[in-house]
Amino acid sequence: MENLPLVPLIPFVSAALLIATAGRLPKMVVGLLGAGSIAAAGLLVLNIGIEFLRDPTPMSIHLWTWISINEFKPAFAFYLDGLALVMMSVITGVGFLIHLYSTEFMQDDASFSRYFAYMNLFVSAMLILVLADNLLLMFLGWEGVGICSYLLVGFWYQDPANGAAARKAFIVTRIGDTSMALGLFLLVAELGTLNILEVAEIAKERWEVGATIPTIACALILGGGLGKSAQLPLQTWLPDAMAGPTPCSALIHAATMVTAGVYLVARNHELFMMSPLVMSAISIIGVATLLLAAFTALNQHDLKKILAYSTISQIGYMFLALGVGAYSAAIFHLMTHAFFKALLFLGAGAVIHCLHHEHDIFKMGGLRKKLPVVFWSFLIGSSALAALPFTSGWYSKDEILLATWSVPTLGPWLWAGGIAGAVLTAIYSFRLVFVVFWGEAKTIPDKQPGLRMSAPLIILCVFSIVGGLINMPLEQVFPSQTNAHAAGPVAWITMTIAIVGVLVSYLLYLRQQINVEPILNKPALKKLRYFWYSGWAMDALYDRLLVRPYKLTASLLKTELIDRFYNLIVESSVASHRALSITQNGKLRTYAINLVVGIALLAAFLTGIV
Amino acid sequence: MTLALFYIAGAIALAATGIALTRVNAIHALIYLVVSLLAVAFIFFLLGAPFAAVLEIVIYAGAIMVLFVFVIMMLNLGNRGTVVEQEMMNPSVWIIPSLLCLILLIELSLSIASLKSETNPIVVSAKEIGISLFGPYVLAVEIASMLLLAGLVAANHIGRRLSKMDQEKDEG
Amino acid sequence: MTGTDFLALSPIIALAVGASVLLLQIAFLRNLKLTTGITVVTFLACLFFLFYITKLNHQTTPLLLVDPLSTFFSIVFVLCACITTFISYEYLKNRPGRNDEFFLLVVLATMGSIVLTYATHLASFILGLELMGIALYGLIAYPHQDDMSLEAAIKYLVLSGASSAALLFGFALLYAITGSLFFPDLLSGLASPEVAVGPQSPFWARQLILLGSALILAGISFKLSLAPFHMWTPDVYEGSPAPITGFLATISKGAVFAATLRLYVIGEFHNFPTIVTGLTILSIISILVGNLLALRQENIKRLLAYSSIAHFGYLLIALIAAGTLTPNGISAIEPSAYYLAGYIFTTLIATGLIAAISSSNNEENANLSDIAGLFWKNPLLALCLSVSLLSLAGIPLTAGFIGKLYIFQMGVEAGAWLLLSILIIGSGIGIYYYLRLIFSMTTDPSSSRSTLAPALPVTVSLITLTILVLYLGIYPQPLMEYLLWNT
Amino acid sequence: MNPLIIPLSHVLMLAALLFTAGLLGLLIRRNVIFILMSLEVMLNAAALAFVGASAHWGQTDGQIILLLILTIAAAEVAVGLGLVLQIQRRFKTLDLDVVSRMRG
Repeated sequence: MENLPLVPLIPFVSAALLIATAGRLPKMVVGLLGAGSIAAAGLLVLNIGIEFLRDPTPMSIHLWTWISINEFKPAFAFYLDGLALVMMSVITGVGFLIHLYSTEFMQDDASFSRYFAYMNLFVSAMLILVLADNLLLMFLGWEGVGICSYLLVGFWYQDPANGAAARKAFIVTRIGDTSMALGLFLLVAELGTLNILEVAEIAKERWEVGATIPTIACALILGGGLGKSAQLPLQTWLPDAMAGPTPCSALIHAATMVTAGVYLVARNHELFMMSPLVMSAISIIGVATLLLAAFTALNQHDLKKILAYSTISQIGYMFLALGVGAYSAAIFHLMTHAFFKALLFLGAGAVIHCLHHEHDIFKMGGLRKKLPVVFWSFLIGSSALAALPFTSGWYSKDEILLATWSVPTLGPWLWAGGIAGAVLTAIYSFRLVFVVFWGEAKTIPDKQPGLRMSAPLIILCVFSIVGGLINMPLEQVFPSQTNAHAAGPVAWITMTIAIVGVLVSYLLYLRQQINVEPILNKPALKKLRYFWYSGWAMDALYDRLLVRPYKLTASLLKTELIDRFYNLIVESSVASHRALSITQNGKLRTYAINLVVGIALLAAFLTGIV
Repeated sequence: MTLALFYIAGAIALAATGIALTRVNAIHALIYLVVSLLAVAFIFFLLGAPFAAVLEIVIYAGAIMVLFVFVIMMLNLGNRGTVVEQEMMNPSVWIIPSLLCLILLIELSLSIASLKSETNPIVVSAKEIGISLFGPYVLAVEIASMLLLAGLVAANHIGRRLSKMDQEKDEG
Repeated sequence: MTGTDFLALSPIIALAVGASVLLLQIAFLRNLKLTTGITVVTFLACLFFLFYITKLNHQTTPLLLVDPLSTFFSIVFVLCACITTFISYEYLKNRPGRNDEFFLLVVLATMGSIVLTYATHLASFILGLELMGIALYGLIAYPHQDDMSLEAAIKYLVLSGASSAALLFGFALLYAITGSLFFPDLLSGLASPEVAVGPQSPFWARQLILLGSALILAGISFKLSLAPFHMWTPDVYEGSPAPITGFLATISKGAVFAATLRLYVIGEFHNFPTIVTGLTILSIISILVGNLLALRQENIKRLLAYSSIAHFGYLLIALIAAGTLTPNGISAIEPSAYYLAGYIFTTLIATGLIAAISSSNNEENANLSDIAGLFWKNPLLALCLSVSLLSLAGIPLTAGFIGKLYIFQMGVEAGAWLLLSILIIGSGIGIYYYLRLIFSMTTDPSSSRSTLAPALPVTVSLITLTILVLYLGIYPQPLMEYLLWNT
Repeated sequence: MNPLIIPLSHVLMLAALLFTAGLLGLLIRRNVIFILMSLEVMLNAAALAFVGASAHWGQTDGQIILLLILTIAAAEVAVGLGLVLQIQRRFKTLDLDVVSRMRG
């Protein structure tokens, strides 16, 4: 247990080494260092996990106090409990598989070493995020993963579009981060601490449930979670973030970083329970996001974008679960989602890798025979995503939906939304499988994935199927749920609804029994589809609502008073710099005169003659 | 009597310093400076500090001033610098510094003039100084030796000619 | 002299012995490598003794007080002197002419800094100051084939001499009133009881004490290059050989500050409100002037000179706030010691790197264009310089941040809002020019011709310093506790 | 000798006068040698103040400081004159305004 701090340290040291050597190491060594450090961290986690399961008492390791100002003493301290252990295992486990996969996927890239430096740094920051025992250290990890995400989305920075995508991701999440920082300030001001346990304790003592201040604090902190996890209204950055290398999308934008918002709420659930209003908001946001993203995914034809929207949608389920108080269900879905979504992304990466970087699914097809390993991974991944019975996704989604039903008043409505989402999920995920792997071949693969790419796929396949059977040690972390199982029909609908979706998808895309083309091509529907395709025109909306007014005000203010004020600061600084520089004329006598003036003034002032 | 002597010596010291610092010829200035230092040494004597007076004469007037003389002789300046020096004796150069120094002097004297205390001087003999120099101040003596070493090394290095080429440039 | 006395003096004796050995070695056998070796051994021996006496608290004659705080400062200075030696070797080895005396002067200047740090008496204070000063005149003018170094040396000598004279005159006035040169008795333990210092003391006595203090403050402000006594700084820094720029900016200033801190606290100068107000004015002017002058400076040495003016302005805030916080002003020690140590390590990285650049370019100065593309040519050293600049700018996770935070906190507690707002404005301007340096390191490397590959000891020292700066920024607790414990 | 009655304030006054005279010399002269002489005058003024105060208290300390000031002055002048030699060699002038080139 004492070696817990080593877990984030090992990837960090590896990243530091890779940065310091700046690409001078041979690729072999880089690969060994990059993937090996994660493997080492993973083994450590395994070791710690076994110990923890034997004696599951939460423990915190206080390394040192960073600064101490009166009451405020943020520490470098890690906190290990069941939740942290689950998150660590996902990060290092899935992370290792993705790193291993990357060693083959990225092997022809000139910036091989830079890639692994960023990835290792990311893993380190993510581990700090989940291990932090106070919100300030967590914020450090939070910002760390944000930076790494920015760097990796813009990894191929030679293309300006990728740079733009990276900036978009950074700026949109930054809006959330600012809100979160404000929330933290509020907590410090009100409670005087950022230690997670203390915050929960003091908040319970000092505040009443539903009071204004906890509501504001929770809403502000939630803002950070919404930005990081790409939920309404800050979801627009994630599809663009697909500009990065596919394995990094798998790790950062599917399995780990985007679920940080879920972790944030789950970790602070005691604080969030102080504000029922925010909790309801979380569940409504979750449902809205999952429906919106599912509709959009249905209309996309870029392989990675479909997966991106489906990620947004699945995180919507997790938020729904958080909102209804089913924390362990949310974390359960987080874990299974990490398995099958990483699998899908890696599979997609393999397809793209073998098809000359083709992204459009309608230019693929018939790959079932050509890329068997990839086909099976996609099939299994999609089944889990669609939550077909007995796959891992089925267990977790089932738990979420059943918990939703049992919530008073709002429950059934949310449940209905979730069910609708489930149908859509099944449709779009199997649309993907049918279009890409059946039908006639439109592009011929020029290579096959090698061992280092296949092995992670196979392992993730196994987890995607049996991952639902994993028993997470979360009993001590979250309040026990009243497992009020819903009545018969509800349970049956919940469990089997996905099959309906698959059938629809089968009829629509494989059999093409129902010819929907004429209906779809009606102008009104076409517009609707385009509307959905554009992600409910959110980008356009934000452009109209925020960006353009901002630019307008900016251009108006360019010559106006406020700007003049700021220019004045700059100009006066530069002018005083110039004026002062003139005094430095290099003449000894000027300097000596200045010295005497100084002495005279000082003497006059001190003796009170002036 | 002593008071009168003090004023006379003080006046001589001031006047000699004033003349020294306004000379154009460096050697003349040095002579006046030596006079000033001798006057100060006399004041030390009047203040009951004969040892200090002797040191002032031996080291200041004797050694340091002679050092100046050596350098001036080595440089063999002649009248080359004189023209520049005369140019800067015009009021535009000295008026602002003089005003500044006057202000500072007024400030100093305002405070010093308010000092009310009778001096009751006791003659401090060389023996007493020796005792305290090698008593509580023994470390000062040691550190001073290091200071002189630093001065020696620095002056030796800085004053050295660099190379033959340099020498030729000098002579040419 | 007792055994404890000798133990307390052992670091200074080590340096004196080292200097003597160097003198003999230079007289009989000139060999730069050997000289460097002896110098390093001398510093290591000195460090050894310093570490040995970290807990010692001993007054050795009225002149020197060896206490843990001063020993801490001395360790910082000697460490920096040792690193300066490595950098200097790199700088000197390809230079024509006799280079051995350089190290002798470095040893003597370091000795001056330690004497100054331990000083509790005017005699040791002025001797330490001047020992350091005179060795530095020699070092600044060392490459005297270079016009700029001669110019720098003569400017420094004349102005520094004038300020020393003012300082001495000020002390003479205090002595005339109180009859003591021993710092603890300087103001409080008066020889004649009727001149007790404080509100009840006669007007004329206070008047003269304040006048003396003004002159002393002026002299010290000159050595610390506080505005308006700052004007020599850029010229002298620019004209000095790069390793000596580092010495001037770190050890020399640090030692003067350490001595001032002691004089201020032991002498209880903070009991005079006007002195505190005077310090406030100096601090405000220094922060503004230093930062504004650095704003668009192209020459890195000059830029560091200006930034050091501002940094000592920040440091003064600790002294100013201390008086209002604790009756004996002792609370100034911990923050200012922390800030000073951070500043010294940080600045030494920057100046060391400039020395490495100018050694490889074979010219004295490093402009912004000389570090262009450093990130591509030598990423490791570029990283070191970036950390150093970020620390100077006060970005979190560096020593500079913690130091500034510490001082800020003191200011808040003392309610010095004006000073704090100036500190914020200054830091804001500071970020501009520090980041400007970092940006210029990332620009296209083709525009600069220099290659940079300093010798191993230099690289290792710079990296060690960088790690130290980061360590102090991430894990400040041990040093804070050490300082707290020993004050 | 009869008791020497010289008021301390008069000694200090003389020292202040000499100090300002030296300072004035420093400000108006351009020749390095004269500037060094002015420095000597200033240091000497400080020494005078110390000796005066030392006499006032009947202590040895002030005179010892005089001794130290002499040492410092000697070392400073030695280095300063070394610089003078070198400046004359390189610039062919002792005019400090000509020597000054750094600025900004």
